[in-house]
Amino acid sequence: MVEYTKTEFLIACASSHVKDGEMVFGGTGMPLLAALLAKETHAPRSNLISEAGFIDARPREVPLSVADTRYYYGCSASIGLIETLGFLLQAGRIDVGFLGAAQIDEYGNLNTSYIGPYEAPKVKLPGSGGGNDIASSAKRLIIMMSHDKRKFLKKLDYMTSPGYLDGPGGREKWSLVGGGPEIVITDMCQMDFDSATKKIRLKSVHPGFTVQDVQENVMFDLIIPDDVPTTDEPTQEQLDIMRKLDPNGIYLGKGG
Amino acid sequence: MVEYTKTEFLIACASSHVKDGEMVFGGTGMPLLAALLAKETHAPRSNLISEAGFIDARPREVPLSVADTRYYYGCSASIGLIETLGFLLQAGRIDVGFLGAAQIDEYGNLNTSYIGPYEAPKVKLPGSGGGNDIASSAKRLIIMMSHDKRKFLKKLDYMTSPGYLDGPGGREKWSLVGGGPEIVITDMCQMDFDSATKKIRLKSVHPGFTVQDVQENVMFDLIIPDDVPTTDEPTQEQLDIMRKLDPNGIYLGKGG
Amino acid sequence: MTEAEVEDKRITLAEAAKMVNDGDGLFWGGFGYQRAPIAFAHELVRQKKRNLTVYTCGSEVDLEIMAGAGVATRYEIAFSAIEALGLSYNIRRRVSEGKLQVEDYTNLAMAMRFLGGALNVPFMPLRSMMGTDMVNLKRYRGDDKLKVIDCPFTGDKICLVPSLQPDYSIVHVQRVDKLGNAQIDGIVGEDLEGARCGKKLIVLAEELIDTSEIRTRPSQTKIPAMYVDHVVILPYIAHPMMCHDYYDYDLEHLMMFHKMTQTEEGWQEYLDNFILGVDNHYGYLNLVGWENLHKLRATKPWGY
Amino acid sequence: MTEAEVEDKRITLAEAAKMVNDGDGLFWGGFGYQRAPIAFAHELVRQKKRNLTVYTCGSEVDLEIMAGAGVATRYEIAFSAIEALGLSYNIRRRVSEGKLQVEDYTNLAMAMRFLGGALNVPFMPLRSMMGTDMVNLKRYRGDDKLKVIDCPFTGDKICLVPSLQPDYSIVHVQRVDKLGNAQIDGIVGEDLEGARCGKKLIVLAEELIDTSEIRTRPSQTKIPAMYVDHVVILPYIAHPMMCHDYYDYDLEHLMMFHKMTQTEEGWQEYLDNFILGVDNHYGYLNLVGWENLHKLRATKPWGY
Repeated sequence: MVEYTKTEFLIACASSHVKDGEMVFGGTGMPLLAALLAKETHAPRSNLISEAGFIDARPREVPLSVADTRYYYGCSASIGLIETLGFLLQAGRIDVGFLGAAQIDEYGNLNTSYIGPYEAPKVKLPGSGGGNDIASSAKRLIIMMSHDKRKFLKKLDYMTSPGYLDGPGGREKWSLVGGGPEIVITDMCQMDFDSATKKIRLKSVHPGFTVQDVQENVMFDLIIPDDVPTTDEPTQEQLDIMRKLDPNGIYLGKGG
Repeated sequence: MVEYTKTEFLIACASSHVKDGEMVFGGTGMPLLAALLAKETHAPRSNLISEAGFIDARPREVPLSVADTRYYYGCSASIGLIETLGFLLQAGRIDVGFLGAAQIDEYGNLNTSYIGPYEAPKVKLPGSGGGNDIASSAKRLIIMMSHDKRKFLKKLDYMTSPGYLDGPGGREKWSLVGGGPEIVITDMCQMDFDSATKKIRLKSVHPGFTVQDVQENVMFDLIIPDDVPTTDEPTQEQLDIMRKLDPNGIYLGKGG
Repeated sequence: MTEAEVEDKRITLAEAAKMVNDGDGLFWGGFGYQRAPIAFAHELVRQKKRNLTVYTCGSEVDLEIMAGAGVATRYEIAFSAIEALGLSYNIRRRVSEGKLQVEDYTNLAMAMRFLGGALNVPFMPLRSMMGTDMVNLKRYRGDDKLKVIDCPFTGDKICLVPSLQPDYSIVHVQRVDKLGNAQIDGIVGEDLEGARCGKKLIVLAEELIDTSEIRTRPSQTKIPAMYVDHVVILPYIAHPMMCHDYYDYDLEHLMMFHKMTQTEEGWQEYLDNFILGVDNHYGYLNLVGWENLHKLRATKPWGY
Repeated sequence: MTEAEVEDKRITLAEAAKMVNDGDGLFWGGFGYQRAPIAFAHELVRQKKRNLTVYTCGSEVDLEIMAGAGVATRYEIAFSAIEALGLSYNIRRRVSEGKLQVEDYTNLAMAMRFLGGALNVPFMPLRSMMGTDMVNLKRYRGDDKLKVIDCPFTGDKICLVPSLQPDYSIVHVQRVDKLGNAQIDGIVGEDLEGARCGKKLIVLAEELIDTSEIRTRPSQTKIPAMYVDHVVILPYIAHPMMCHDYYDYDLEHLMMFHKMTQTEEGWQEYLDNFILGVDNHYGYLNLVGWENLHKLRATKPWGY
């Protein structure tokens, strides 16, 4: 039996959603490792782009910042923000964006800005960064979140980044370039979106969790299909590769 | 007595209007030689900029094109059009622009586009190029034209570049960045503009010409001050320098 | 990192020109005498393309060729002339004949239209053109030539020019790898924005460079491969114009060209000899002569 | 060509910071861990500046320092956190205390606002932010935060963000000559637009380069001298962040900083020791230790 940590599981899971030849906005952390893992396995011609300006990057060590020089050497172009967020992303040339969030609603809208009321916030979160730009314009969005009932809300404290907004036609009304969220990966399950209602739907539960576990940990009505499979586990090859990519456990954790 | 050609006279005359430390849009031809001459004489810290992207240029041979590589080596930055026409010119950072024209009216508006009606032009001229941009945004404009009655008109066939438009307040109405034309240099005279009416006014006549010569060769009412001096002749030093700048007579002419 | 099997985007000049359909719009690279895609203009003429619309700031010999041969019928440009030599006679004739329509913009306006297209926004704001006939008089674009509005923030008048995303961008560079990563030496003019605004991009380059070399100097990549659809590699693409660090302009040829275009007969003779009379770009270069071409090679460090 | 007597724009860090007036707005250069003008933030703190507004996409330690020390009271930014480590605790506390107001934009929106300022147009169009609270909720800018309009060409919704021309632009680069011609290695983030949008520009550089060397490689000049008002030359300006090709980030110091800022007491201790407790930037570097600093030097060809 393959042994892995929760983080490793999530990275392998996210990696499986990157397709060969795709342009991927990688960032840092788990999304970066997922993108690198995809490139090393089933998507060798995928292209890793950092929003700070690195294009077609292949870092030999994992970067801590989207602007980290570790992204530079060996990439095929190194320019700036207007290039990556404007000429590439806003022009509809980016296939996949990864985003995390502190809160998500049933339409896949995300909050990365404030906990509590806008006028007197309890917690100031990092803000959009390029997140809203990515959510507005990437063809597909992969969302990674830790699973906590207080994060899966009927109404966000603040909507930083667009999912499907208020449902069908929501994105079209604002002429958004991108297609919206495709998948939400948590430490309990994967969720996708019902094409008719644009509402979030359970897709698979991770080993060790049940449909009921998931239902008890969201604060909106989750669409549950009749057949909910168990999420695939990572392969030994995937684990070996990601441990080689992050030998110091910067993102995988020291216990990796 | 100093001997010079008409072209040399005009270049020296234009050169005298460039001040030390100024940012000058040079282009090619006579304006380029005028700018280079100014830098070699009374304006050593003036900065020659070519709209194609060369900044602080000091060509060792006269360029034929604003994009000529002769502008490159020794300049302090080499970028592109958005830099020169947008970040520098439109942002109000260019002190002096030089323009030529096929037609001019009494407010200093210029035609470099069409002779004859717009719908069925008799002659298609080069068009604006960066001319309208320069006329809109440079702090001061130096206009150089050959003196021909058919070129000094009450009404242009086509207004390509703004002088003072329809007179006082004309430029302000359109929030134009630059200050408008300062001087018009022809092969007969220099003209400037009356600050109250924004109308063209005789400033000096070149040696060999009279006020009457000029009056007979414009098709609008030219303001004539009581005292019209004769334009200064070029010095031997100026002539030596410009002949050194253009030893093959590319712009000075072979008979230089 | 495993090197994935990479796509080779190289095709011939004839194959590249063949992709352009009659009626297409083209962003046309180069500025003034610099990096003009002359070889591509020649091939469009040889393939008898029709009704093209060309978008550029200020091109010279190439615009003359495409107007003269009837390949292009619409120009959205700021400038046409042969700098230092004089008027564009072919364009002048075709305009008077009603066979060519020129929609007039300024250099900055065209550069902003390419920038807007690259950014995928529908317009860009501009402080030029206002108050003149460039705003008042319009040809086939009609009211979509531009709009002057009151700025919703400041109340000032501001000119909005419509962004461009033409069918193809045609750009000439010094070096490219087979994936399409392109390096440009010297000034870029409006080519960075222009390369990024087209629906498809064809890069013409003087030389092939290996991808491994591209990856050691990523800051030198002026056009990343992901914008590039096809790559054509040929020498002296810009002749008789110049290519920074590679070769100077051919002033003698240029003056001959300009003189011949003074009359329709002269132009037709040039067209028959130098463009239709040869099979391809090498045929043209053979006609110009390799000894002549060699004399134009650039001298370091001057770049011409 | 005669070389004219040239202006020497070099001044000290203290002189540079002194020019900034209480209440001024600053474009703040660097992106994430790269080329952050930390030394300038320290000096603003030592000179007890107040009520500054800072404009940037996403800065990290420097924004924490300026918010924590009460130097800045308004941020127009897209992002604040210490990437890979976690939240910005100082900013979080100052926001909760009502001592800091953050007007929220996206990275692209801020980059476009700097581009618009550099171009001297009052706004730039954008396809992000629409449909979300980033459009609906506003702080001190009120209705001038942005406008969503119907595009006059296409009818599509489009977001207009107001351009920025702050009192000063503060940019950190690798090399500069005494006239101000600046070379940047590696990515530029939003610094090209940011450097050009300020009413005045202060360039901080790791090294002096001779003007004659600048003139042999004009394409390497990322910020021409004519934009530059003052030049400050110092080593390790970005510490504990990184400077491409010069030094890596100091992860140990960074983690210590992040940990100490978890509490107000911890932050005050860091402030007292590393910023107020030293006379100037060399005092700070002495405290960090030159042996430590030397270990951070970049290795070729990696640049870190």
